[in-house]
Amino acid sequence: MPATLPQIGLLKGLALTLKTMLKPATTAQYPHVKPALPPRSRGVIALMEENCTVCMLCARECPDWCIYIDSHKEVVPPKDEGARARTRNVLDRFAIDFALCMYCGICIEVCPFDALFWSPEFEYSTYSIRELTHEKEQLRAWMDTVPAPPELEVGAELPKEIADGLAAARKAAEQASAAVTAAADAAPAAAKEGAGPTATAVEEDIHVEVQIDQAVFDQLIAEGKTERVARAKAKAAYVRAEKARIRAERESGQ
Amino acid sequence: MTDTLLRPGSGMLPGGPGEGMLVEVRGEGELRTQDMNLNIGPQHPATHGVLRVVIDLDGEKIVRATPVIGYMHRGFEKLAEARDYRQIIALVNRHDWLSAFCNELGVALAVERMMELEVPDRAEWIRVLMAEWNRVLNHLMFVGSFGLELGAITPVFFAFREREDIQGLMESATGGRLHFTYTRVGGLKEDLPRGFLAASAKMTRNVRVRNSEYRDLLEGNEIFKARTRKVGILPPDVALDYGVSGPTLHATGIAEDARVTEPYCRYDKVNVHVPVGATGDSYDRFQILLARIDASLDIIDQVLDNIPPGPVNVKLPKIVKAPEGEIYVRTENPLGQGGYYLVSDGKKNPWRLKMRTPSFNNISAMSYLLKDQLLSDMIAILGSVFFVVGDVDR
Amino acid sequence: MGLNDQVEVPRPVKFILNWGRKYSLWVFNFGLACCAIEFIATSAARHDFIRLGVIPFAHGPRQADLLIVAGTLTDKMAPAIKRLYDQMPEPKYVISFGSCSNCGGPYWDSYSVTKGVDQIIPVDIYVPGCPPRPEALLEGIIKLQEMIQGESLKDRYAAQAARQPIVVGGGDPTRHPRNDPM
Amino acid sequence: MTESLLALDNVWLALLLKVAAIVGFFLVAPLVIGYIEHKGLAHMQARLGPMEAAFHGIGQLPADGIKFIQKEDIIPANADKWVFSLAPGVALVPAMVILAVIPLGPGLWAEDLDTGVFFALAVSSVSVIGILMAAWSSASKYSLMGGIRAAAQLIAYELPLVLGAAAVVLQAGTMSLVGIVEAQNDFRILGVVPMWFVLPQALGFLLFFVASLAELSRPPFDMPIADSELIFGHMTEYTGLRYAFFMLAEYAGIVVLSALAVVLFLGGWYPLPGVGLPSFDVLFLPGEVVAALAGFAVTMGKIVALAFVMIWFRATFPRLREDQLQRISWLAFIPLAILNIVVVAVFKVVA
Repeated sequence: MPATLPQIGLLKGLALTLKTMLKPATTAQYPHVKPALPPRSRGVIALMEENCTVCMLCARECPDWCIYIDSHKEVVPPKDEGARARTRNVLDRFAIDFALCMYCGICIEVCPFDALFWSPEFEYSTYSIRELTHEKEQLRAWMDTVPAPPELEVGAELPKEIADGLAAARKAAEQASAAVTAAADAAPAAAKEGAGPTATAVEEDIHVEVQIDQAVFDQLIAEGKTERVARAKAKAAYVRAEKARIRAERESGQ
Repeated sequence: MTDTLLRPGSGMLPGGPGEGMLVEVRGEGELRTQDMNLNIGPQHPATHGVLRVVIDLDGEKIVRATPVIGYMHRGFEKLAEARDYRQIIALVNRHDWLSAFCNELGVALAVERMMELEVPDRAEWIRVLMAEWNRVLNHLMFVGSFGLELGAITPVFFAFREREDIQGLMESATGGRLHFTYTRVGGLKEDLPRGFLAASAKMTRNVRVRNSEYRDLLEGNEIFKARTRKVGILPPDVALDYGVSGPTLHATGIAEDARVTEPYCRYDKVNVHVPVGATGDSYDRFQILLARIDASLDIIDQVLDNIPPGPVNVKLPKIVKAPEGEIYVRTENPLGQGGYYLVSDGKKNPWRLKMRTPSFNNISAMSYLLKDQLLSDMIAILGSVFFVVGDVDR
Repeated sequence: MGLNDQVEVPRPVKFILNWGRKYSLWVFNFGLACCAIEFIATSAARHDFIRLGVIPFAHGPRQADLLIVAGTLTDKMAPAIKRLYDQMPEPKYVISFGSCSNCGGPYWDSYSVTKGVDQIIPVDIYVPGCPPRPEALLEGIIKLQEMIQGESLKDRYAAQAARQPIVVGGGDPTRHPRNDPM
Repeated sequence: MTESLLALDNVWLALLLKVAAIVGFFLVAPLVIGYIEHKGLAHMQARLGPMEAAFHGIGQLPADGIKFIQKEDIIPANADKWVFSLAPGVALVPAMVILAVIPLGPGLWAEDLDTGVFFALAVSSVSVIGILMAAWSSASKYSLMGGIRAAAQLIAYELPLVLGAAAVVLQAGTMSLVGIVEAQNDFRILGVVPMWFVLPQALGFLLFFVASLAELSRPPFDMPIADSELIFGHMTEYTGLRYAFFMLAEYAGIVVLSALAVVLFLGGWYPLPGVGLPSFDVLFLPGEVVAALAGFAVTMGKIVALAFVMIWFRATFPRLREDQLQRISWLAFIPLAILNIVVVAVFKVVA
């Protein structure tokens, strides 16, 4: 005989599987339902080409040596006559071999100029290994899919940049208010000075509900952009257009 | 009759071509069949990974079993010598792919202790939190795969349902689903995202409920008991001789746990319950696994109550260099004692990094455990002595 | 195997034959390392690739149509994978899953790792990631299914000869894609 | 006793029709069971199962079939070619032959043999020869071990199966399957409450069902094809169509043994104990055909229900060990089955 006679244990298992069957399945039907990915998700590396100064830190720190950078020096003519001409590095090629990449994120961490970002995008499997080396145009295109970083947990220390920025803003606000009170007597001058901040404040005020600009979206899809990219760009286009419209309205109203 | 017709000869590897199919004829026409020689692995559904076990079978009984390792040897220790400390952290979480966070934590601790760094309080608490979530992830995987090996196909799906949720949680903080690369020398990569602690608290409740489901599905199941009770009994002294650790050791009744005996991070501030078994058989090992999930969830709850505000990182120079010297750090990885022996000559990469991985010792006990067992029991034993092949071979 | 690998079959027949192959990809999980866990995650409840007809019931290579190489391939393991691939019946497809099997990944400078499974066997789809998330594997599978729906078996077999992989220590190294001039 | 609907005047035409009907049922019913298994297992595991191949994946098994046709047919170099090639057929044919005697509805049977039960059980044990052939000829150790396990298992569980059925034969007083269905319809507990044999023979039904699980190598008795131990048992080396035949044989086996259980214990085509089938004319269909179709639907419903229980077991239970299985059979099931026969015989004589 087996060690134990069949008892309630077998029935408990049967009850559990039956119960699970009667509940809805937990499956997400991927091609039809896209996953909601957290902003920190390490999917693909995007390059903000404009920020890159060709310092080569990323390529040197990469444990896999999967970043290829080519550049040449260009002589920038001096602004003022008689000054010395300056040289500057121009990026010729920036490629990441995603077949080799180990997705550790070291390149992004070491980049001193915020030129590299993580994007959660993951849909770039290929038929040929050669296409997994993304050149700078493609890396730049991934930038459209980079989400904003998430807010930090309660009790976290703010990152240095943000903390500094907030402190500077607070200081500026204090100075501005001080300036306003100081200049309260000299009315014309104060009005002139105050015009700058108020104008920007008005601009900041414009709030637009984010929607997708269908025309732009369709056009981008037709151009062969991925859905995610197209959606992001279409949203941005809508917000820009809407803000411009509201601003124009306000100006004409004034 | 010739004395020996064919002899499985010297110079022939065990399990080499032709071996085991030969018939040995000895003496006066007495025909003796040789034991069947069977290669389990390197690619076999039972070995979860590329472990090869060469077994000699007499019918269904195992006469001799020899684990052959090295199919997943990737040279971690050598590669570490050519990488700086940040790169090593990104590398070492891959050797035991089910306990990535605990691995990187060990290396970071070693470097920090050598540099005599004071890691911020908050970072240490978050490390405990993440290590325990990683432990739950790891154990869930083994709960599922053990069932699968015994022919119960459902537990693995249930286990992955929870794993998927916890992995999503971990991804929201670290960006990785499997390889977190969240630790840095001197702290963490960045702080947790907003809502992580609340989600953690919710998840612990959820996993506790699910844990009772596994108990219904497997632990109480009579067939499961019949398959695992008194199978693969590992006596405590043998376990110690082989250097077995972790849940496999706890099942024998020895509560050796680095989190208790040599606490690191903030394990001295939390109450760590180490469940132990009585007989050290496969069933005990499975029970320990489930009990450890509950114990880890308790620790997570304690961390959630205690996590302080503050920074998670210390300011370090661009290039981290460990001072000249050596250090041995041990941590309680989900599968057992992880040890990191770091020798530095003061450069930015270690002179030598020797890893003591729990799986290697656990699998060493396999020859002892498998001897004189049935072929079907081999599956119950392989599934319940917890190892990850990458952790064995490194 | 039969006529359709020697003659071009009429289009409607080909459509049905391709449709059958497309939705019946019995997969042989060559789980080697970390990626194997994500492979299992893909087969589990959340992602469930059986939806797409990728059936993980092939326990041996003989019943499999699709080989997913998930994880680091070491030199010691390489002969085994070659042998298992040879044991699979035609038509067979290979997905290389993750950086390690794509080209060595984090172990690009290791003395014991084969730098890419495509040196041993021909690969149809490369899925990038370390490890790739389950949805990435699903995307790779969908790409493979698109390829199968559009392919002609005759052409596939004809191309098979040209698709021979580079054998380590032999063959013509210039034929490897990575050594091609860009 | 009614005649088979297919018994036409022209013997050859009737034969052709019967063969066509059997083959048709034989090819379709396993697909239905296979689809239910796919979906049932999936939902028990909180998944969805096949979704993309046609509507909710109903095209999954046809797609499998189409694919298997195209696969390369590999015969391993060391295999015994003839035995290797023949084995799937040998495993497949018995299941098809048994269908000839199983009544699926009033008048829906090919042949009503007087020794129906005997015939069905005798033929069903032939399939093990196919398994043994496959196991031996594959020249693979895993196949061989799987085959030996399968043979040992079949021998051990053939006995409870036959003894369970024998008790039914005792009670019904006939070996004809149609006769047994009718006998169940006529059976009254204490001469009043109509009931099928499943209640008076509860023990026999349990033994028969569990034994048929073992006979079919279904979990928790799937040691012969235990994937984590023996890869795929006797099927390890089979590819393409030959492998598909084995799979078909497995699922046809489920259909056949479930159908046998339905006929022996669950009242065959009768929807409820003591309730007959509608037999009035509907539109252009004569009453006889309506009754046959309704009966077929009822039988299929019961077969699917039993198959569902098998799938349910598969989703829930781990696998037993070979020696445990033998012990259960020889030390528990066979004595119980004999006891069952004795009890039934005593009641038969007393009542």
